[in-house]
Amino acid sequence: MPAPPAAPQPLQILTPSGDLAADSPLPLARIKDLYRSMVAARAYDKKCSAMQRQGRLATYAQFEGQEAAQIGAVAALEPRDWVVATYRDAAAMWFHGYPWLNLILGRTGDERGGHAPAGVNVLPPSITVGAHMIHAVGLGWASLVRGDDAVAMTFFGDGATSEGDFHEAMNFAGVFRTPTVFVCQNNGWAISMPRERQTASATIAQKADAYGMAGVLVDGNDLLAVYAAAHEAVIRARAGEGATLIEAVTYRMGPHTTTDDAGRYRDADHLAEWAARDPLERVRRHLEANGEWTAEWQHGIEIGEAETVEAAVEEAEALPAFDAGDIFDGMFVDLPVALRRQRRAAEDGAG
Amino acid sequence: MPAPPAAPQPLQILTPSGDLAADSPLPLARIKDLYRSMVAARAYDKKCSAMQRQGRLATYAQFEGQEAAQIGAVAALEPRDWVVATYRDAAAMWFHGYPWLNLILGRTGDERGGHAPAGVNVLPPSITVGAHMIHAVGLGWASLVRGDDAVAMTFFGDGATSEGDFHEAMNFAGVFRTPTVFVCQNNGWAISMPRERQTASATIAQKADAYGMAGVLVDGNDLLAVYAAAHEAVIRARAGEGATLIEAVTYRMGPHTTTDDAGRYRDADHLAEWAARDPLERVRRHLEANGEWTAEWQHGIEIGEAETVEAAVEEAEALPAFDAGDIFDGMFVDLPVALRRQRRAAEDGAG
Amino acid sequence: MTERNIAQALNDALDVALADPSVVLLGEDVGRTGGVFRVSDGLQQRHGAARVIDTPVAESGIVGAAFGMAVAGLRPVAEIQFMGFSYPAYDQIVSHVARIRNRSRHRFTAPMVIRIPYGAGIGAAEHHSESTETIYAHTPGLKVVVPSTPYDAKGMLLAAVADPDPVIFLEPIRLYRAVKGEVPDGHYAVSLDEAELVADGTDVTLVGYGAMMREVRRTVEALAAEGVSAAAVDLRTLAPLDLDPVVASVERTGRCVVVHEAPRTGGLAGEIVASVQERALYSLRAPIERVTGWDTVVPLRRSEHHYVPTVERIVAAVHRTLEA
Amino acid sequence: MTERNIAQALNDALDVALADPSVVLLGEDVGRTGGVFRVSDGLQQRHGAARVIDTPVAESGIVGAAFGMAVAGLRPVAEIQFMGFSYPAYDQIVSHVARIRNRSRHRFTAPMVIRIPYGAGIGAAEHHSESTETIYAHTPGLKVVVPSTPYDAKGMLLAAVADPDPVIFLEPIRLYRAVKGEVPDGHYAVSLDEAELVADGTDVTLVGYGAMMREVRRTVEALAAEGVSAAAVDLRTLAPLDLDPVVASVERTGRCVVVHEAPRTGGLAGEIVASVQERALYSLRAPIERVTGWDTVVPLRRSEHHYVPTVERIVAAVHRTLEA
Ligand SMILES: Cc1ncc(C[n+]2csc(CCOP(=O)(O)OP(=O)(O)O)c2C)c(N)n1
Ligand SMILES: Cc1ncc(C[n+]2csc(CCOP(=O)(O)OP(=O)(O)O)c2C)c(N)n1
Ligand SMILES: [Mg+2]
Ligand SMILES: [Mg+2]
Repeated sequence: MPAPPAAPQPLQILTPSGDLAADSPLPLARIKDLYRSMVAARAYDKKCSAMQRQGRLATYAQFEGQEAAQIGAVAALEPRDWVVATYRDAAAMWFHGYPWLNLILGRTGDERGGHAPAGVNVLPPSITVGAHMIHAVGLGWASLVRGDDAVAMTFFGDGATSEGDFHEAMNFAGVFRTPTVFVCQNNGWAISMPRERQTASATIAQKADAYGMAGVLVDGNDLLAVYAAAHEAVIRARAGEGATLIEAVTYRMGPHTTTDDAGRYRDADHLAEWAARDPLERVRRHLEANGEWTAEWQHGIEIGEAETVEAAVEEAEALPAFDAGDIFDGMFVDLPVALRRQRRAAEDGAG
Repeated sequence: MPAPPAAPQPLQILTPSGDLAADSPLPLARIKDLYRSMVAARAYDKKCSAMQRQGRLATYAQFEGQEAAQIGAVAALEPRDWVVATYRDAAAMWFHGYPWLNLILGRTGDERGGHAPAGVNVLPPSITVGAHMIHAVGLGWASLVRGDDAVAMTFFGDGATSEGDFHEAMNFAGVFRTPTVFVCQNNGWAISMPRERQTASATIAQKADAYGMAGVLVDGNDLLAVYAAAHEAVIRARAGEGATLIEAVTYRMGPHTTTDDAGRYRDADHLAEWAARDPLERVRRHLEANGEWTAEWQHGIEIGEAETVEAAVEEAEALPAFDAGDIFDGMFVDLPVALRRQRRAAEDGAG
Repeated sequence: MTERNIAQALNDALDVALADPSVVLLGEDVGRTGGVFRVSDGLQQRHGAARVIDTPVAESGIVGAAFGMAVAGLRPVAEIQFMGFSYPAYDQIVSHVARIRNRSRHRFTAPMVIRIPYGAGIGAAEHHSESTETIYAHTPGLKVVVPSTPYDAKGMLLAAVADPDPVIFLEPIRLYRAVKGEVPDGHYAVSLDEAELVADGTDVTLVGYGAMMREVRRTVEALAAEGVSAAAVDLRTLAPLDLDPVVASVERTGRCVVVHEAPRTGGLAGEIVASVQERALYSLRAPIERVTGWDTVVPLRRSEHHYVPTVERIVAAVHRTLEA
Repeated sequence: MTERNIAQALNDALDVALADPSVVLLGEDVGRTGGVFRVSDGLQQRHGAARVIDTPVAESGIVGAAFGMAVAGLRPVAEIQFMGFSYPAYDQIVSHVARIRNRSRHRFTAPMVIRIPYGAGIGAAEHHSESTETIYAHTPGLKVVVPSTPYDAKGMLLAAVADPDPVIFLEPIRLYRAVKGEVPDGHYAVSLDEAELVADGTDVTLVGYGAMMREVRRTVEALAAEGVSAAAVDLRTLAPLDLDPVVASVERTGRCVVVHEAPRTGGLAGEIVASVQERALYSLRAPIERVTGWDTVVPLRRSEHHYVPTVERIVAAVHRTLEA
């Protein structure tokens, strides 16, 4: 099978060595803030991996390497906007206001993790691959119906672009010009399936063309490039100019999840290559070069963020588990008679 | 909403006035044969519309105007190839060997219509929109597994391109380079939905690009252009070079089906415009200009083909309807015990 | 009050519902041409193309987009053209629409209606005659309802739109224009969790819903003519099931026949029989009979009559219970 | 004979099946990495990437392509990673796979297997614990089977591959590695239309299938310890259902408890109860009891134990039938 045509170069603003290849879309202070958020996200990711090894969490899907793609994109949103993301997008969700507590609860296997605080417009993470993108289309569409200007941003992987629902979501967004920002994190893999075997198109970004939509290819490990692309997409969406597909080219540094053994299907070569493009390190270099970074500061934020995560873990683990009856209470606003009977039976250990 | 970018000009070989705009891909004798087939198909179409009005058929979906798109494409196939088509593609199916009898039986509401004769590689028409294209991918894929060279050609409408299954079929065909020819008859409408509201992409042909596949835009009312595009696609498929998407731009001259009232959603303006591009008339002119057409010959084939259709109608209507027990017999190769019990009850009018 | 058939009653219900600016209708051909059954006739003209929306041909997209709208606080009413075309949307319905309330423990909800014409009997093409309500009734988190009269059609549709949880609203194709009745103008609601005893009797209890209610009602008459006194219950809501009137009646009659046109195996009649025997076994004087579609594909036009339950088949089943 | 667990028995069955060049395996991650449960471990290496095929993430595409292959005369075995991910393929399965034989009156057929790991109990994420076999068992034209032992797993999978009609082959996730047994090497087949009486007894008849058979077998032991003699039937095939051994046993015991982890309403227990009372009403000394999952979403890891039927719940139900 011949190789697909060579893909065009993704948009890059911050080079791996921390230099600006183009004007920065953000002031240094904001970049520093976002850097701190990426450090926080990585602390969470590491904590969850460790907890999973200790049997305190169910399966966990690491996002190491994808912090810039997630936080850079969400940084372009306002609180009234929506985030609709997946199991691997904890950084995106958290940055838009979904507490670590909720994320951890979800990972311990507790439905209460799905209850975002009031005012936080983040849906619980999508576990099914593909189905959630159209939800973001509907959320954005509601803005059109009501005449407000909230935008919906949805995150998904390269694998998700193969599902029929991706197509229907993109097509609806194109036809109805909904204020939707599609962020595909092409991290090279869908479990054991490499990106080249997922679709024969040279890039995912070019798929936008099939829907009369703008498509942008960006270096997903470049916080500033991701932000710039997302910012433009959000502005267009808010202005009624419709949706955008952003392909953020990145890499899944870990296995698919903590139960996956990536050694079965990929060799470690790529890892070193991608480690050199680490999304945090290049921002760190940029900050350092601009006199905004010291080792003590780094040490301080790492400890501070780890403590915040730790506190959330403690709170999650202290929460008493559901009683039998509680599993019924999320089903309807009012339990119908038949379910009330079942609830009673469950409490009594009967039926 | 701004209009989508202007679509490129479709490939045309035979102009509406019957002149050649490029070399003909076919000898005159073959064109004459294909013309006769288009006349036959139109005779069938008219007969079915009449029968439906008389209450002798269930709903019927006319294909008037689309004869060239269907017969031109199938003309590029060999008998060992597959045709996987829809409710509106009787001309394509028949031309590949599916008898009028079967098509009429299907339309009277008789399952036996689905039983193509042995050796005829045509699936029963797809009634669901979208699901059947991936079947053609699987049929072609089987050739790859077995190392033979049968190709599968699938027909579908502009509306069908919105279904998720279109996307999955195109993507699989792209990734696995299956010998599949996708023929989209863009007839301007999906029931009441005009093509411009079905997708925001300028053409359907360009959607091929999203799958690393070749896409071709042709004048679907031009028998020779459709043939040429299909012929090339079949050659590529047989040579292991993968699938092609052909968009044949045509027009649905009738309502969606005999129960639809197109006057509710479109005005008649376009009809006159498209009548001037009639796919039969331009071939007729071409034949006449080349001394291959006379009014008597036309009269003769019209009568002959109408008689053939008539004979099939008579045979279909003479077939005794199913007994109660017969409705079970298509379900499994051997009826399981539970179904044998039900069959007996049905015969006895019990249960 | 206006005399309306079911299609007209539904059209009226949608028109009344659209007075609320958060209600939107979406689906294939629902707008410009008013839907294949004309149930939304005139509504796009009246309420605008932004709220009565013609969509591309993509059922999963329709349901998924409606879901997003509902989460955002709108009250979408999505139409699927025929039950057989709801299957491409199955994942959206069962994995997302039915679950968002539980997944978010009430933080997000999907107050939406999915209207689905269902059932056989009009000699339609394959996939146009499905009666697979079980697949939705078996899905925790969904309400599944089906009216059989114009009055219920309008009142239940308005209740469905107002319901804070998702409702699968089945419409009996065969009865759209076959049943007429007085329908109040303006707004009213019919409860979505109560079955209705539509005939009282002492010898046998008939249970049905939707399109089959016509056969059930006719069976009551046919039995009366031969001196058999039949009670009949219109379930109206299939999930959650209200079997109280059925059980109460069976305790009196000791005999029961459950009717649906869905395939036998795994159909809701099984559920009903199991629940009734749980609650009234000692009242039963004969096995509960089921009169249903067969475990076959719904036959096409020429053979459909071999499949759909008829008054004759129901009467025969009643006779079996009387003779047992 | 080799001692194997269920996952190993299935792996062996697929290896044996692949000796036939018309058999192909396809699905997400089935090849290179041997499937998320390693059921196809080593098979791509042994039989090549053209016949053990890693596909894009697209369930409808997997089933639809397998369907096309089957119509062309191959014998595809498609894998869906978890039952919750079979829903995007629902339309392909019910509208096409199940129907092509009838639609073409035997001219075209779909001799294919769809392997689907199912069931709760491993504390997985949402959608990974589904037990919605009803939606397939309710679909005319499908066979639906589920083994509970390594011996049956291999023999039934080989029978499914050889079957001229499509088979939904459910694999109990919880038992993949939990049950071991002697499994013959090479080819053998276990019938796809016979339930098996796995314990005989005189006081009560337990009916179960798949993962729940572990609880059922343990219940038989627990009851024996308290002097209650329980019979137990492993249905093995859910469509078509073979209830002969159940009816024969109930005629003796007069009591019956049906167990499944699927949600209660519309679950197959209803079907089984309805059929048993049709055939053995006068033998019943107590209402038939159902012990099932609840009408809720399967809870996540921390609360799953409140949902899945336990030996205690089954024993309690048996006591109710004994005291009735
Ligand atoms: C509908 C569905 N099919 C299959 C799965 C199993 N599955 C979970 S993640 C995954 C791969 C997704 O890859 P991608 O979209 O690239 O996201 P990534 O995991 O790389 O972030 C698969 C197949 C699923 N969760 N949902
Ligand atoms: C899955 C599905 N959804 C909806 C329908 C109802 N329907 C039948 S034809 C049609 C329009 C199809 O338009 P197009 O694909 O352009 O084909 P055309 O009818 O123009 O030939 C629709 C929506 C269907 N048959 N199947
Ligand atoms: Mg990925
Ligand atoms: Mg069309």
